[in-house]
Amino acid sequence: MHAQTFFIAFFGLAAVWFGVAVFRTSSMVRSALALLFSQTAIGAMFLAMQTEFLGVLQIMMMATEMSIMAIFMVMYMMDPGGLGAMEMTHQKRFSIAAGAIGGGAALAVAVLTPWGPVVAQAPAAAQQTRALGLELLGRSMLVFETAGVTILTAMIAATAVAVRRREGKAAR
Amino acid sequence: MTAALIAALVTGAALFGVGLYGALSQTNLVMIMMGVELILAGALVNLAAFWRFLHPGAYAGQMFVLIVMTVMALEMAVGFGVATARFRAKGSVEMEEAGELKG
Amino acid sequence: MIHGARRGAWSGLRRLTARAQAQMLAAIVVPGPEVAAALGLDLAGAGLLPAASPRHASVLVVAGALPAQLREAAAVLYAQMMRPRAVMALGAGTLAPLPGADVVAELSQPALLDAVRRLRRAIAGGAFRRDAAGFDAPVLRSRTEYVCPMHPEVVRDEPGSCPKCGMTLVPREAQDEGGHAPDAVDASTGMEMEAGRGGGESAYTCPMHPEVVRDEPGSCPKCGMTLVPREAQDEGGHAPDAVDASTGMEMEAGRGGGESAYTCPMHPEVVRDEPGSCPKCGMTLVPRAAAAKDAPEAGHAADAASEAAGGRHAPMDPSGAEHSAAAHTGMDHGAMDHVAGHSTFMSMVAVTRDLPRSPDGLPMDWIEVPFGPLFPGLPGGLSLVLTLDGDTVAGAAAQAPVAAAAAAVADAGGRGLPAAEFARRLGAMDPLAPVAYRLLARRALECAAGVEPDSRGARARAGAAERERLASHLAWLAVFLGRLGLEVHARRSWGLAASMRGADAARIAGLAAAVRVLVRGVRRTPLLETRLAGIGRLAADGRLRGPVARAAGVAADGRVGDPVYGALGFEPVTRPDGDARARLAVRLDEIEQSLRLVRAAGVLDDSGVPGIGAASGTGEALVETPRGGARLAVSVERGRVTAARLDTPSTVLLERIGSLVAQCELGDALTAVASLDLSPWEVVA
Amino acid sequence: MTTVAVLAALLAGAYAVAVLEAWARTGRMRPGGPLFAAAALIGRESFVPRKPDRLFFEAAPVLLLVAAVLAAAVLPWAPGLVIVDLATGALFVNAAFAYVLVALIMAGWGPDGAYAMVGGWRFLGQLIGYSMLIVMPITAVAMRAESLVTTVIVDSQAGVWNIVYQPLGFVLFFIAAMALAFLPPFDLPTAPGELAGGVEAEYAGRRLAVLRLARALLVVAVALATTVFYLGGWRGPWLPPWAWTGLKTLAVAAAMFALGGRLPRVREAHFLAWCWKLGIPLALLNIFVVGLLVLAVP
Repeated sequence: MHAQTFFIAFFGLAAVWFGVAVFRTSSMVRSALALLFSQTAIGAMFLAMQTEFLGVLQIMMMATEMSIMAIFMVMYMMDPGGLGAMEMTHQKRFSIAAGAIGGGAALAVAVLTPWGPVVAQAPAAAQQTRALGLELLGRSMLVFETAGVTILTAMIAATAVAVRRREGKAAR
Repeated sequence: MTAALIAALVTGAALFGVGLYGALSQTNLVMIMMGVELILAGALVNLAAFWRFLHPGAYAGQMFVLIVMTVMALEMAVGFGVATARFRAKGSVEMEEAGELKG
Repeated sequence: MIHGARRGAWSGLRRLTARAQAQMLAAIVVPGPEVAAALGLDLAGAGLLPAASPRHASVLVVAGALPAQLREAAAVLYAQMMRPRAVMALGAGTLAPLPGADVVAELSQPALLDAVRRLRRAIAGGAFRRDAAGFDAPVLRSRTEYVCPMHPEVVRDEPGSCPKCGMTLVPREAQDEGGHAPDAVDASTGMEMEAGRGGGESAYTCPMHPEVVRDEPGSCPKCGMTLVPREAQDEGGHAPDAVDASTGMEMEAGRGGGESAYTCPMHPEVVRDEPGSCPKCGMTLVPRAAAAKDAPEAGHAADAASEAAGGRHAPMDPSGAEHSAAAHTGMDHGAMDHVAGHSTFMSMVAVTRDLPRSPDGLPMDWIEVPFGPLFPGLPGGLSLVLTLDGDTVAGAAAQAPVAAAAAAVADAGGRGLPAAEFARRLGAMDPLAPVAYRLLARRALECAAGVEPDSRGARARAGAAERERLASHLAWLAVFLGRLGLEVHARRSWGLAASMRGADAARIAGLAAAVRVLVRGVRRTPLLETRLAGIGRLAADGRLRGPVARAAGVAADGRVGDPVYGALGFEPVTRPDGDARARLAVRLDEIEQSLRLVRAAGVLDDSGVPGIGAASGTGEALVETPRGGARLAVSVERGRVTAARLDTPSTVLLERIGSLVAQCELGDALTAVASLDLSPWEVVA
Repeated sequence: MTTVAVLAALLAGAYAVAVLEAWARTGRMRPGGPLFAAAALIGRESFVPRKPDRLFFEAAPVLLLVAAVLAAAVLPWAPGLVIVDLATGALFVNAAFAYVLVALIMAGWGPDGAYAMVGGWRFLGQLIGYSMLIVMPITAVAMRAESLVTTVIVDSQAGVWNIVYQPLGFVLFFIAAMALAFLPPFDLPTAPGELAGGVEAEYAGRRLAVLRLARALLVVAVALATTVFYLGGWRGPWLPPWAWTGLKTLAVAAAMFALGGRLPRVREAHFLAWCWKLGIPLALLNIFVVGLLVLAVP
């Protein structure tokens, strides 16, 4: 069981390290891929926590998601290669303070709360997948369907916002 | 065993802090979205840890993780939709230049 | 022993890899595979593997004599190849600046086979050398030159200020000669050259304020950005970004002096599109160029920065600092007052405002990507520079640096050329269609001299012209299918095209079955029609000729009305659509038609010098070359050609490329260009 | 021991795939070709462009290699002959394949060259097309097996192979798998004759050797996945199970190469349109039909 703690901590550190790297590099593609590897490390943490389905899902989804993010960064940023080492931050002191306070508060809660007894054994992976499937199509079906419909709506809405307006209706 | 839970929660807290810093400090819409993604990732880690170490019998916990992943995807879709529209209209997704969006 | 050996001592492993390399010869052909095929060389048949990029090639095959411009491009290509590398010269004359050929042979398939054998031995035994020398050529050397960001025509060798607007000149890397390639990315294929050649001068400049140039790293006194090495900016690739500023500027400069922005002499941040008065001080606004002359020189930049840091609107140098000036204009909207004193902030609105907008409304970084003159997949000698907006082509500049038509006919030298010499020159002009041009010269001279051609000779010459059309169309088909990734058909097409050279009627009859199988195979290729439909649409007009016009529904064919062809039973082939699909269909039909015509002619002969004696007069002739009708008008005095005017089909096609590829996806654009079957050699410059 | 055996099988498969690919490109079958090619590449100069993103440039071929091997790691060659028999194997294959995209984007961005960059981003566009057609047919396969475990999926085809049970899903998956491995006619990111090799354009020498090896392994992985999901995996008479898997995998790879050499390279816009307007509805139909079959035929 020490191995589990070790791997959780290891991948956790990796996730945070890559997370910090996101805002420390000036190359946008590096930034997006750092976020990807941060999310991949989180997926690996899931695997270390024996939530196999979620871990693999996280690893899969984020690869595509962050790559798409990378291309949008390259499209919409002035200096995606980071050659100019542009300053792209504002209200830095306030942000650091907010980040530190927010993170510190969460940390305090994490450390100080008496979490009670911890369950040693997780269900087997195959059993989990099966149970999650039953949950999805049973008790949580409404939530699941709502999420599905919401993402469809968001896709349509985002596309509608992004496509060019017709001539004549163009705002500017 | 509790150490594993704490390790996961500490990671979650750190990701939240980094994400919050990023979301507040960046001037570019896409970079802000990255910060938000990190905040949500922190939430993911916590949810998964709670499920695994406290209530491995309650699959609603895993369900919750799925929902947060959906929200991340949603945020991306809507964010890029807005970014594209802004970029088309103004040629910029910089927050400093979105002054007219203020109330 | 080869010139391009890799540095290092021999060892067992190296002996092994040298032997393997001798087996895996990936070749890149100069000027191009279609020229090699026209010369009767089947490279794949000789065991040379195709190489997609010079990085993956180990042999540079030079087929035929190269004009000087192509030799330079070939030297660049050679520098891009990885060592061990070799040069194989087939019937080539001078090679400089390329290093000497490692294997020399004649222009024929047996000689090529033998040359490949010799090359394998040379590589197996000489791939490594302890004292291998580097390769250097003037074309690879670069120097720093200084240009005005606003007036690109101002180029100086030393730093200074622009005589037109007073701006400080900015350095850029240039080739030592010619100055085609402004940066380290070379013009021929867009790849970077060999590392480790003399590094350019490293000046540091601000990505946003090109007028700021320092010798050392640091930050920009105007906006606080970290200065970047100037070299980095000039490169392709990532640099699209850093180029932002410079590209934007270049575009603007390209638009010429017609740009009418008005600014206040006292408040440079006030910029208007129309004349008027300054809202701050009421002064009349002046055109910006005029304001620039009165503005303080760039040397004041440091003061400006300190004042800006103090939170006041600084009198920035308005000429170069247009972006910053515009940024301030943006700030006047009022909502962003809190950033007014923030000297590090760069307005993206301002930076992107002056970028040209693509029709999709998303102003992206535009990068210029060179394709050619030796790009695999385009005709060798065609130099195409595409401005890419994402993967959409925003603009194109096509040139034919090897265009030889004007030189071939213009050199009348006062005394004129002997008729035979004139015909020889015209035939040597275009390696892709020597027979047609020799025939053209002959017809024009005969017309001028009033000689009636004998009908049997004319028939034989028509047969030879059809054989050439067959070979040319097959070679085009090979290039085109290769571009589309249809390797199987392309390979067969290359072999057939090469074997057409010098073939007599019986041999062609023997090949006819294989050609028909190929044509049928291409016609039956699934999805090919869908793939090509709508690409490269050109409407027919009076100037288009040849297969391109016939694919647009116009029976523009020099063979129509020719009694010789009439006797052979010729009917022109047309298709209505005018796109790449129609061009493919027309050429496939013409391949079959030429087979029929060759059989009908029975005998092929393009020899014989026009015997016009000491005749005088003027004559004009039209010959349908594989690319369309070429027209030649000559004046002959006492058997010598004193004046000639040549009009070739590719000249028109070259002009059309720009409009043809605008707003196409990159792959479609290249397909459209390839579908034209343009011969850069016959372009009349 | 199992791991070593599977890795050896993968390498052997990559070798055979390289022979097949050379056959498709040059029309000649040279059994020793890949050995020569590898030895030649290792002896040639390698090269780092002048202003690279060095990290990406060096890491991309390795990441591609890792992605291909990871995908193959959960696919069984025979009962028990699998590196990890994950409970979510079918999903994990997807996850590993997703990193092919990341590797190509890195390879495209890394060398600081226009051709490579266009090639890398093109693959992202290609992914938008094919990714759904990888996931949705696998969903139908998992529905029939009532499991995501790859060995269970093979066992579920004891009676009828999936290629017969859900031919529509097979066709969609086959096409998407070709696009995933950027085989012709979906070789938009490399596109010889168009982008001068695209993402491969700036790689040379030993780096190119790694990239080519990774690509060959990727082809093996997608062919193996097709075998496991649709062709009954190791099932077959007379021969030992691993031999059946190997044969079927090579047959799938050969079919991909043969098909690729006879089709023109797709246009990106066409590919996207086909995938979304035709492929995804068909994939949904496939899921629906398989669902009915699963319910109707117990």
